[in-house]
Amino acid sequence: MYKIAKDNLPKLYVALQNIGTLLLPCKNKSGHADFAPYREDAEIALDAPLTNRSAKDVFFPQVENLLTFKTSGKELALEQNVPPVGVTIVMGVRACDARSFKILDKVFLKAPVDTYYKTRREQCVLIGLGCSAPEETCFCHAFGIDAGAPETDVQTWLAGEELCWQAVTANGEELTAKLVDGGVLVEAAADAAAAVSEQQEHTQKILSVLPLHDFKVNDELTKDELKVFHSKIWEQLAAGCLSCCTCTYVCPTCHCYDIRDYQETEERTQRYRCWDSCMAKDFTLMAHGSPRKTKVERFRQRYMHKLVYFPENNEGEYACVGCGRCLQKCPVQLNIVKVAKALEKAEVKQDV
Amino acid sequence: MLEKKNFEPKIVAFCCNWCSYAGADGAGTARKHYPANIKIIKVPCSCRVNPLFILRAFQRGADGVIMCGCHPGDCHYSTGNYYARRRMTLLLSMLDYLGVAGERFRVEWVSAAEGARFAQVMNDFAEHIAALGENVKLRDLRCKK
Amino acid sequence: MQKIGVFVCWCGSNIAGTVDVAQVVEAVRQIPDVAYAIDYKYMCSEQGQELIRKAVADYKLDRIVVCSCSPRMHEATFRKCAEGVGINPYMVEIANIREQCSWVLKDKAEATAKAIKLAKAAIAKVRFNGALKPGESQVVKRALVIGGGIAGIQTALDIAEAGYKVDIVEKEPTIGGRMAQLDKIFPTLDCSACILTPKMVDAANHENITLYTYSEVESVSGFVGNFDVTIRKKARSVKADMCSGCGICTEKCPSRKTPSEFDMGLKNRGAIYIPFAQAIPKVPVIDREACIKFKTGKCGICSKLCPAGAIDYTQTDELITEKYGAIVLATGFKTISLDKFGEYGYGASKDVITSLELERLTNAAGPTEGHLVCPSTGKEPKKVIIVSCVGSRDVSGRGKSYCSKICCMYNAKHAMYIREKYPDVDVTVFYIDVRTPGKGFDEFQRRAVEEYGVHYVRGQVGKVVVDGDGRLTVFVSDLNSGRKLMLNPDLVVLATAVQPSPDARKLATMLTASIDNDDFYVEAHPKLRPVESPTAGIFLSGMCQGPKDIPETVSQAGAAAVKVVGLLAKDKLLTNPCTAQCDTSICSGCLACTHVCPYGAITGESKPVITKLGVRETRTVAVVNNALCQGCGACTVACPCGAMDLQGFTNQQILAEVDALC
Amino acid sequence: MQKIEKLLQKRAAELLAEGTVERVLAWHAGEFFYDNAPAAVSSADECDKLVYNEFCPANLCKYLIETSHAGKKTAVFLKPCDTYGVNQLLKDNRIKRELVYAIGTPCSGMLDIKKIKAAGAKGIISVSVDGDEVVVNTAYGEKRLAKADVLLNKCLMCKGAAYKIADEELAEPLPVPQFTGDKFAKVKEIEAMSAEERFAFWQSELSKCIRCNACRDICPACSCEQCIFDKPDTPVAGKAYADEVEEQMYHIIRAFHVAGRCTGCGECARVCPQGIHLELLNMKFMKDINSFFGQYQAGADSETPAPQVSFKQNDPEANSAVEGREQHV
Repeated sequence: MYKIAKDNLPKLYVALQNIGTLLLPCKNKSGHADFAPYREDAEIALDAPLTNRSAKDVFFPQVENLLTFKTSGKELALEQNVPPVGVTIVMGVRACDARSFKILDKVFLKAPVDTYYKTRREQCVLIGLGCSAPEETCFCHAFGIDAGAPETDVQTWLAGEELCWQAVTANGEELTAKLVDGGVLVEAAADAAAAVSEQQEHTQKILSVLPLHDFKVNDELTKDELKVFHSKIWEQLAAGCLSCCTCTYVCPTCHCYDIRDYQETEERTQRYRCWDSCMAKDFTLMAHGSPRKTKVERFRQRYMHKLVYFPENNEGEYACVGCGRCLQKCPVQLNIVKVAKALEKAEVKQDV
Repeated sequence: MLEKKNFEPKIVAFCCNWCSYAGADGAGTARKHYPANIKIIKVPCSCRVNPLFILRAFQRGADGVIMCGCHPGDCHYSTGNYYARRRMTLLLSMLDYLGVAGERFRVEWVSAAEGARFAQVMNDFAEHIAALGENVKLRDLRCKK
Repeated sequence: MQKIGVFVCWCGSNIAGTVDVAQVVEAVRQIPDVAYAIDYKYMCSEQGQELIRKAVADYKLDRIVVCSCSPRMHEATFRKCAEGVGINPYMVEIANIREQCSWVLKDKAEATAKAIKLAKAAIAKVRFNGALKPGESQVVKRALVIGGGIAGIQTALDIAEAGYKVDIVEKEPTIGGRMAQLDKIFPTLDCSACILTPKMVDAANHENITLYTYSEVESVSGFVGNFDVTIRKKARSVKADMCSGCGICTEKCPSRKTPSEFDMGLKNRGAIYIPFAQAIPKVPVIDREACIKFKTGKCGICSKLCPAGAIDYTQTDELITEKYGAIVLATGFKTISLDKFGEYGYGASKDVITSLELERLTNAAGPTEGHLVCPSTGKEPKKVIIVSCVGSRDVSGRGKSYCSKICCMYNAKHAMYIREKYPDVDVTVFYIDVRTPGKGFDEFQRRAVEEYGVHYVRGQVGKVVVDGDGRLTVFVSDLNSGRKLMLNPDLVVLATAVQPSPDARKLATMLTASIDNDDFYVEAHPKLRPVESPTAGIFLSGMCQGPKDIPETVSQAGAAAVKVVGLLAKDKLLTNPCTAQCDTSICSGCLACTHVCPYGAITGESKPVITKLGVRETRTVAVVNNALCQGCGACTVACPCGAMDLQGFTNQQILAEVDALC
Repeated sequence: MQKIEKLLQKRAAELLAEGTVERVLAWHAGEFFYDNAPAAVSSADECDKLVYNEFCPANLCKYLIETSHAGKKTAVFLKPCDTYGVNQLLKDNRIKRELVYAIGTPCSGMLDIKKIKAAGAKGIISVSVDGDEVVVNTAYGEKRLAKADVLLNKCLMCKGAAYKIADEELAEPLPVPQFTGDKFAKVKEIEAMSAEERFAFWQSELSKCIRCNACRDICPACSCEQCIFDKPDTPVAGKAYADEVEEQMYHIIRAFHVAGRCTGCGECARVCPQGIHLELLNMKFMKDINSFFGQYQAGADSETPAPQVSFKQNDPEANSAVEGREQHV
């Protein structure tokens, strides 16, 4: 295990910046932390409990040009846009978000492979940060995630006056080696490891007293898909939903997108993809109309996907990592926890 | 200053069919010169001009947008330009508030009889925009040629 | 794949002189969807149109762009041409490369570049053009004439003679207008009343004519062929149907303080009065401001005396609503106020009068039974000075910049009949120019000089001074001799400028008829459509369109009548198909559109709709009545969700133009 | 407020039981004590789960569009400021009066949990109000905060305790937060900036936008069946953040569409996941409308014609909307 004094962090940032593009949580004007490219004048917020949005944008940007159509007179030429080459380093990734990338991999790296995502993903080194102060909206434990040990190439912890550093993967080792050679990181004594495990225990303790400590998605739900699908409860649940896309856009695992054309100039048109949401009225709109005409259907689709369809196709893995962003951001306080609990009550315990 | 002189602003003019477009024809008939890069879009009435059109023009790289209609009270549809005036008052104020293009958008009333004035108005506006230079704030960089 | 044909016109050298048309053709040929492009000397000529027809046939064109003069000039021509070869006329777009390009630019390269841009914009728009079909609207076979002077009367008579119903609205208690005030009229010096009154009687008796005197137009809505007009019939306080016109009431009325409008204030009238003997209708009216009964509640003499018991103090204004197919404006003129012309001493001395006042003084039916006297003394004048161009051709801003046109002739007329009646009265006319074009006009003016010995002196009167005992001194410089003159006339006559009736502007707004800076109504075309307003269904007659004398007025009145008859003779009018349309699948039914529609063409109706998501439901949506919609587009912007769109100027079309031009 | 909560449950149950309404819109508890959510109940026995306290900020009026559409007579509990939204929806013809049963619900200001946390309260268990103070009961003991400091921003501009529409009032009105300042102060601040500063300010604000449309979807003035920005054939239809201009366009047009409709309820800013100061756009238009076209408060009633669909012949000229600019006439 290695370490670096908190005061020296800027040195670390610069060092990382020299290796690749460094992204880390920075505060924006309204005081929210979001992943942003490192800048000397940026207000870095490594210790911010949770960024506004997960770092999924790094691999799956909200807008991405896929193709360029070029016309000259009546001639038409096509050009594929390739994501920029070069290492990207994402620092300060929390355990929940780290897991979300694995879930996205299951979507984008399965055949047919999404080359845009793949290129970005493969060029990226993830530096995780163990949680020390989880919030009441956290429930990553419900999905077997260890808040104190993110599944990243490198794990770090802010313990005492230091940042402790532990390489996990080969990529991580490689990066670490460079930093050690550069004298940025120094060997940490055993007490550092002790401090880390102490922090990890403490984190678990807090999690165990937070409101959602005993929350779990009931596996029964995946047993009888149709029963859940036809549940009466959806009507009540959906009543409050505004059909906005907030939950989708802040969710680290949501990955729907739409493909559109944008004519930039007379001679140039971009075919781009942008995030989409199954909550949006015009999602998968076709000539005949929408396959899900009512709000209830669209609402159900999103949660069925996360809690039923996805686990069914992915060895029981839910498309949720318990980051709690939807609990924080939904304009009308709807969220996956509320839905999962209600479904369990209605369809498993049947006490409605 | 020099390059500003050479800079030729792109200007879109929305003209109502009954007064201002006729005014533009008048300017032509009287051979009153105004810059070539002022291009006119005919609308039936100034009240047909949607703020969207104006924003779109800026987005696509127009350096200035001017809307012309009948003088208040003379609207061919009797009330159209009154609504247009309210809309554009708000839009203009908002563009200014956002610090984007308040000074690049103007509303002028030009009657069918005011051919010479049409040219005058256009020349003034072109000069004004030329002095401001290129529209960078409200142009969509994707649309750069 | 669309097949657009682009036709670039040279307009002789008008376009080709400044725009490299060949280069324009080359450029547009490169544009996708352009299947054919060519240039020609005169696209609007028969050969040009033939060229278009042939191209459509040979290349199976479905859309046409013509790069030529303003669409206001030849859009209709090319639409007809397209229709001739089976293309919907609204699949044609015009790029105005003459008025907007070749005529305002000198540099050929610059002009060519702009022409290409304009062509591209038209092509971008035409891609989204759809086939449109004009609707039809009925024509109400009745005309309204506003103003009952000679212009209005003549127009009404001609329309009525053609067999159509026509109503005259006159704000004064009688028809007749200015002409009724005149004594003799040039160039024949026959008596005005003698030729006017018969026409007034004809109008009153004509089965097709209805007179609304002492009435004003309150409001106008609708459009060509279908105007809805509300007329306010002011309370006369006299029951017209019972009144015999005996006039006892007017003689016995104790209130005598009100100057007579008809006699230009040279005489007072009663509170109950008939403007003049030959008034039509010959029914008195009570001026409620002046009437003692109305002011104090006492009096009531007229009603006591009236043998017919026609007096009705309780009478109230009456609102009449009527539908008309056409409206003629014949609102006439008044003379300008001389407040700003203190130097002429008008108002300072009773003996400084306007020409119109002189008409009353010399008129046998006037306040002096036709004896020319100085109003101050009541004695015949020995020396009369006539001043021309008072407030006319005035660039000082006090008067009018235009020439009032009639003054030179009536000055000669006045001078002439003063000399005729009173050969020993010396008459001098001071003028800047004497303008007497017109049949027999110059001869007329020369007669004044040669036969009647009227002095004409070229010179502008500088000042008229009135001294203590009311003596007039006129300071004037003789521009020919350069001498400064100082004269002492007994009477000074000011040939005062004319201006449109003050009601003109109010009516223009009501009718959305254009008006110029001097408040004269604007004609649709100064040469080719002189009696039509740019607003369809509105026609112009007489002085309200510009200064003119009686013969001109009468001929224009006839012309206007012919235009009206031409319109009323149609059973149906084709309506402009560029109307608003509501996409009910997304209309939210907020009905903001209904508030901004000037024609009340939009209503909210509960209708079954299919939403974009494919849901069938019944909800309130906006519905446009295409017969009423005039296509201004106010609703399209009031509509936040873009459900309301304007055919021929759709959001897509305009945005396509924007993109193409930026 | 506990008293009011009981009344609310009681009235809701009665109205459903006696069949006056088919549905009741109110609030119910969330996962925590502070995340009460809008609730729609249709049977009397569900009403005991309804809650009402300082954490019920949501304006429920927009749900009336759905219920009105479905032809369901619906009772809705409305805080004074919420009633403006109902009037606006009535004016925009989006709901049917006869299908709405409006119940005025007293409010003394809603609390902002973010502000409470920001004030340093950790491990919060519950929060209660004690006069001008807020008592925060935390794992580490009790913490007292000035209520004014932890009110929702929208409550800092409270429009008062009066209901602009109500078929009945649930209880005596409560003392509302006294707002004395200039509600346009912030707008004026921005107006006072240089064009460059304004541009910089709005760039940093609007570039945060992720186009989740929450602002639009919660807004009682944004009630279109299909938003122009969801209309594929308009070139402005955009689903995602693409370019600053795209965002500016979205927010300008949205503000423009709600100008004269916006009641100033502040929900857009409250729900923005990115914390964009959207209210400053709408407030600007409110200020302009007042100063250019005369005082107007959207939602104060459901009759007065909106400023964008009416005019005065002597309205100011557009160019004069910007300081020191003249209309050449």
